Amino acid sequence: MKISKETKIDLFTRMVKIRTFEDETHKIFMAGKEMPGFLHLSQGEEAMAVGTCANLTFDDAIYTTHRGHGCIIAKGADLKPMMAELFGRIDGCCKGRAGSMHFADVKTGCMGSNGIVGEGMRLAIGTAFAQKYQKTKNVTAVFFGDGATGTGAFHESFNMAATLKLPVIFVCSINFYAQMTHKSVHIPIEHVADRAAGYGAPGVTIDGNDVELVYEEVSKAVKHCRAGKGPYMIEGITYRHHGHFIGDPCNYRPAGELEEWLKKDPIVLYEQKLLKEGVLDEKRIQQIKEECKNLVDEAVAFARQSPQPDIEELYKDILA
Amino acid sequence: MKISKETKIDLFTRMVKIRTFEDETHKIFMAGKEMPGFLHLSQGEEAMAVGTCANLTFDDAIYTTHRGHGCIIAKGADLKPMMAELFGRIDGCCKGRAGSMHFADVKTGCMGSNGIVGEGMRLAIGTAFAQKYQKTKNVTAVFFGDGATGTGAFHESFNMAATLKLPVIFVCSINFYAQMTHKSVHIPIEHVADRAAGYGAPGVTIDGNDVELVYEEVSKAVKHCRAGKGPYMIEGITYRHHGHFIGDPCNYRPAGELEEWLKKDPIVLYEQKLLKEGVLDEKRIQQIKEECKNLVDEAVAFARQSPQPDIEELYKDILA
Amino acid sequence: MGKPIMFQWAINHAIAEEMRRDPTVFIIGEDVGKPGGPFGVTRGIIDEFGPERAVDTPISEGAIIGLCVGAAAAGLRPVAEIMFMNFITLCVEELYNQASKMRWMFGAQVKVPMVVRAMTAGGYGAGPHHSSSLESWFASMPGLKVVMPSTPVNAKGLMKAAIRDDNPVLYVEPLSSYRIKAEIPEGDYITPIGKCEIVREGTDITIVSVGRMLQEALKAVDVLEKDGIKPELIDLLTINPLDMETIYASVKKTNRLVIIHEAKQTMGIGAEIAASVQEKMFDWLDAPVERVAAPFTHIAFQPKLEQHYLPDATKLVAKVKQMLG
Amino acid sequence: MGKPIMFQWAINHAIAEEMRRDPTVFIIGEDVGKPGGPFGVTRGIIDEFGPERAVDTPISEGAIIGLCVGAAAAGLRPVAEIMFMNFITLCVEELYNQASKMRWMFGAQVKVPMVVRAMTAGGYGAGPHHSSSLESWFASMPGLKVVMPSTPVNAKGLMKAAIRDDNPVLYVEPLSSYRIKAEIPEGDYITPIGKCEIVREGTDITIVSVGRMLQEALKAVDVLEKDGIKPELIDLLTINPLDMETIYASVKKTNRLVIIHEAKQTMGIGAEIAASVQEKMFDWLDAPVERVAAPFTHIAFQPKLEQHYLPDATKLVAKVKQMLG
Ligand SMILES: Cc1ncc(C[n+]2csc(CCOP(=O)(O)OP(=O)(O)O)c2C)c(N)n1
Ligand SMILES: Cc1ncc(C[n+]2csc(CCOP(=O)(O)OP(=O)(O)O)c2C)c(N)n1
Ligand SMILES: [Mg+2]
Ligand SMILES: [Mg+2]
Repeated sequence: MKISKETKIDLFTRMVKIRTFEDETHKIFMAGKEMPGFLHLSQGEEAMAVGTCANLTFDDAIYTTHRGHGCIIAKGADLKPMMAELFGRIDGCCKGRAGSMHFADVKTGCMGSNGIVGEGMRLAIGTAFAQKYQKTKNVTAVFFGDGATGTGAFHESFNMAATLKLPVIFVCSINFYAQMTHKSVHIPIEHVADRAAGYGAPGVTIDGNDVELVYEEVSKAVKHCRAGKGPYMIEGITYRHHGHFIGDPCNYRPAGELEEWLKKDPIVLYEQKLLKEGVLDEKRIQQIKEECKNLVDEAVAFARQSPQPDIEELYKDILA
Repeated sequence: MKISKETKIDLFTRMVKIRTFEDETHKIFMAGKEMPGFLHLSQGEEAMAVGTCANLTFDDAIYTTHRGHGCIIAKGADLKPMMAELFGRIDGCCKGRAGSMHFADVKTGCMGSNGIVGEGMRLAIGTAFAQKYQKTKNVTAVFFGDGATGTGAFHESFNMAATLKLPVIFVCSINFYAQMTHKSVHIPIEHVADRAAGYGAPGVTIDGNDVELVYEEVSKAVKHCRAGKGPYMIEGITYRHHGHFIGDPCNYRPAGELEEWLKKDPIVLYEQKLLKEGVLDEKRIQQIKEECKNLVDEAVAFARQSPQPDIEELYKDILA
Repeated sequence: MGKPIMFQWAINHAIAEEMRRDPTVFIIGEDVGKPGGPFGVTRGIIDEFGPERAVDTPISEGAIIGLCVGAAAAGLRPVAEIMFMNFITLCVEELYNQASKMRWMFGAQVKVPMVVRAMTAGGYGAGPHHSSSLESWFASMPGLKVVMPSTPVNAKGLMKAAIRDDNPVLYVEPLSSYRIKAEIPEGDYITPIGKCEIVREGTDITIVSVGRMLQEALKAVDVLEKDGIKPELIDLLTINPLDMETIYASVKKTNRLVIIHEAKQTMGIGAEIAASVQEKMFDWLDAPVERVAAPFTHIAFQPKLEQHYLPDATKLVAKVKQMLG
Repeated sequence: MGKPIMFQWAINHAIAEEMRRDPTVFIIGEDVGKPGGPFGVTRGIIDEFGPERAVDTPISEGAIIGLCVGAAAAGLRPVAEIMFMNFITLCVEELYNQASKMRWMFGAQVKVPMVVRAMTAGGYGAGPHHSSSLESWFASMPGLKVVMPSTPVNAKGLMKAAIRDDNPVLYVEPLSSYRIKAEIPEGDYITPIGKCEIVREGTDITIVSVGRMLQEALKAVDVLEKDGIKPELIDLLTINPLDMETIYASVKKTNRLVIIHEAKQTMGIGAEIAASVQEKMFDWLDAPVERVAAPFTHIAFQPKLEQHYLPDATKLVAKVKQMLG
């Protein structure tokens, strides 16, 4: 598969945008009082989000997890309402009610993060059902973690997608931990993508830090799904640079593990590759990073000026 | 594996006992007013129950389904309290409260039927956990149907049994239907035992109407479990002669399907085999059938003379 | 009025008519297709609308409801069957955390129009795993509506209203009412969600019946009227949101209230009604609000025990007489 | 009394002491081992008792509770952690159809001694999927006990009682109380399940607080006492089975009752208490039973909205003054 220059730059830019957004979010959260609630960051896992979403249009849907900022940005959501949401402001994409763990941006096809591990999968098959029912060629991608493979939701959803031949791409980001518990404790086999065979569906395990590889594999999955052949599973091996949530001291990590993975940072790797290939030069890279920083700064400024919701907002929109 | 003559006769006798019990139950239920509730019969599936339970002692546990009479009889439960239970009498194994779909006979290791499809599996891993925790060499077998393979319970239980290396034998009786829906509609692959690989466990698909084959395969599974190697899955292909419940007109069955399977009736096949092998002769077979009939008749007589529970029974035993 | 029609066919016709009217409506569940569910409620729908719109699934209650939520958010109008209400325990997550919250949580970016049918089966000896009435859990969920039809007429009207509603609606149907027959209005009609119905006017006491208990309440009212007592009988119809105004107005007139429901008394919907009525109508009450409901134990397979467990006309009559005398 | 100890360590010590006493007790759940759960409540237990008795599982709430039921029926005493109470939606089946019914259904052939820990998290901005108080669903389940500790002292005493109880017990612990400190009695003690505690004696009104709302009620009582009002404060402690006798006795004295709980007012445990009290104590009440609880909407991540949602001392004081004046 030949990936065009524009696509490569696009892949790189989306990853940088996510990283910049999350690094800034981290800073603001740590600083204290502006960002309430719990925060789960995905630095290190950007290639999975971007390699997947770069294959999709706004008419395709995604569902993501409690660690979902990256996926939503990769899908193309505007940073301003996202940031305002994290601040709990009325101009947040969910009017400040949902916060990081539960937000959605429906117009770009981001059908929701989820605070309940695994449940995105049960919802995703529904959106895929609608896509099929309405005879579109659209697909739904659902992101989940290694931990989520233990849920009944994983099995029920994959099984139902397979029996009903629904266009769902199951994208599993193996970052080695479910909260503080290592994959070797909670998954009894090496590669969970091997389970796809048990549903008569394709399943592959790939390097989840290689954005082009993810992009290519997902493009096969999208083709498979658009052709009406049912679900497809992609397991990408990756790593989260931060703790489970911000505040997690990470003392379950063996010494040196993070450092090894930092060497495999998907953005650093891709930057080096694109430099080597001559797709980008240092100057353009700097420019991209600055553009992303500006977008994030604007988002933060937007969030800061947005008011807190009025109390009446608590009682609106309960029923349609 | 060499199966002793006594074991062969035992296998045969247990199957006949189940068949006799269920045929009689059917008659009484159809006759009208003596047996309340819903009734799910397992005629045709006796080889799965017997081939499995003949490997187990009373210290091993089983969990079964809404279609569980056969398993419980195969495990060795006394027919009298079972029949009294079906009649809703105070001498029933559950004091008449539970009925066919929900009963248990704990002293023989029958830890419960279940009205909720799949849930026996979630409970079974618990009893297996206790067996391991208490350093016994006992095992737990859990029976379930093709329909139950769609439940989250199947996946969560198998996965947890595999991660915790619990001694559980997952015994799946494929009788081709979940209520009125054919397996081809609700299972996306040919053999669900193939899913065991997705948990790093052995899984085999066998002729579930060949009682010796079931016996042999389960004996391997028991050995595997007693050795602390974790769960094992056995899928047996079989058929239920009656409808989903008594009253089901079975109009979803293609013409001739039942007739084909009646030719593969596990009891008829085994009777012929044992005759041919000279293990049993016609006279001894007749005798076994009469003995079983007598046991069932005694059970019915026992049930009939047992009183209905007093109203106070509704309020007893809620808390220990 | 046409010829009398059974409760279960009223549900069936409502669904079929809505499917004819609106191509986004479909049914989904275990055996809903060819067999039309274990008791044939959706029989014939697959023949008219095909398997794309009458979808048989594996046994996965959580995924069935999750699928409905995702499909509803994407513009369809699913009608799911959960079968016996005890199985709804397997999709409380989807109904509560997802369906009931999604619209509010996402700041009104989506609507979640879906109907979930669940059957209560008291009186059939179906035993502890098949006979429970669990609706009150769902009465505590803002964003989810819960209706409990009591006659073929409102079974049809509420189903149509539920399908047209832009919110998730739990529709609780009693197996023991499936064969009740009644003439139903010709043509299209709906029974509004969120409104009680005053079935009999009266002055001496207000009886609120929930779901199939209307049948018992009607019998009780007949007995009571013969004794010169004039109860006002209100059929609750919707348990979420509760139409308390109608109940308050009636209590203002009768100064006495008793609620009858099949679910357990403890934490049943009668508790909420009683709590609200004494709070808002304290000075109008001549006697405590009473409840006729199931006791705090389990429902048995055993017929004698089951019968003792279930509330009925006799128990209601006794309670009313006690309250009045 | 020893030195002050935090609520979360009170839970921890209770479990550890029971594990020392009884080898059939073990803990199980997601991350309960080395990390000791997300907030460290079970920290150190794996070090003392090993991974056989501090069991980390995959993310499978249903199977965790199912496993506990099967293990309890086979003679062990599991203590399971569900983490945030919203996740309990994924094991309502196991708690309701299996755990609560098994002993009764099987004619007393088994006991099901097990404890399920679930955490409420109101006040943390944890959002709609992590902050719910769902205990009232479980208050409707005969065969299952439900306790809600409010101080380090009863956190320890109730945990010990729960572990020693031969029935399934749901133990609801509030995240926002984890760091409350108090001196607790030395040595072994239990807080009996099924008994309220009269925390302050008074004559003017009875306040029943549920779980962590005791802290708010204590603040409110201080304010009210300064104004010359003498409330009797009862800490409910157990919501299933309810100790109504203690509440009735108090109402007989004060003739007024208000209940404060963190869960929604609609179908909260206050509804059942109010319904029962007006029923049994109709002639003793000088005012309707009132409830201070969450409104009929969802809990927000947004702090201002969340604060408005949650009941607190200020709202309780206002309600009491309204009731008295
Ligand atoms: C059903 C459920 N159980 C438990 C939790 C608590 N929890 C939040 S994240 C998490 C681990 C998820 O691990 P994984 O799926 O690998 O995603 P990751 O956090 O690594 O991105 C757990 C157990 C939850 N949110 N939902
Ligand atoms: C969770 C749940 N969903 C649905 C049902 C209704 N139901 C009872 S039996 C059955 C089919 C079970 O099929 P299978 O597992 O193949 O067992 P079989 O009846 O063939 O023995 C269904 C759907 C149920 N009892 N429990
Ligand atoms: Mg992970
Ligand atoms: Mg079957």
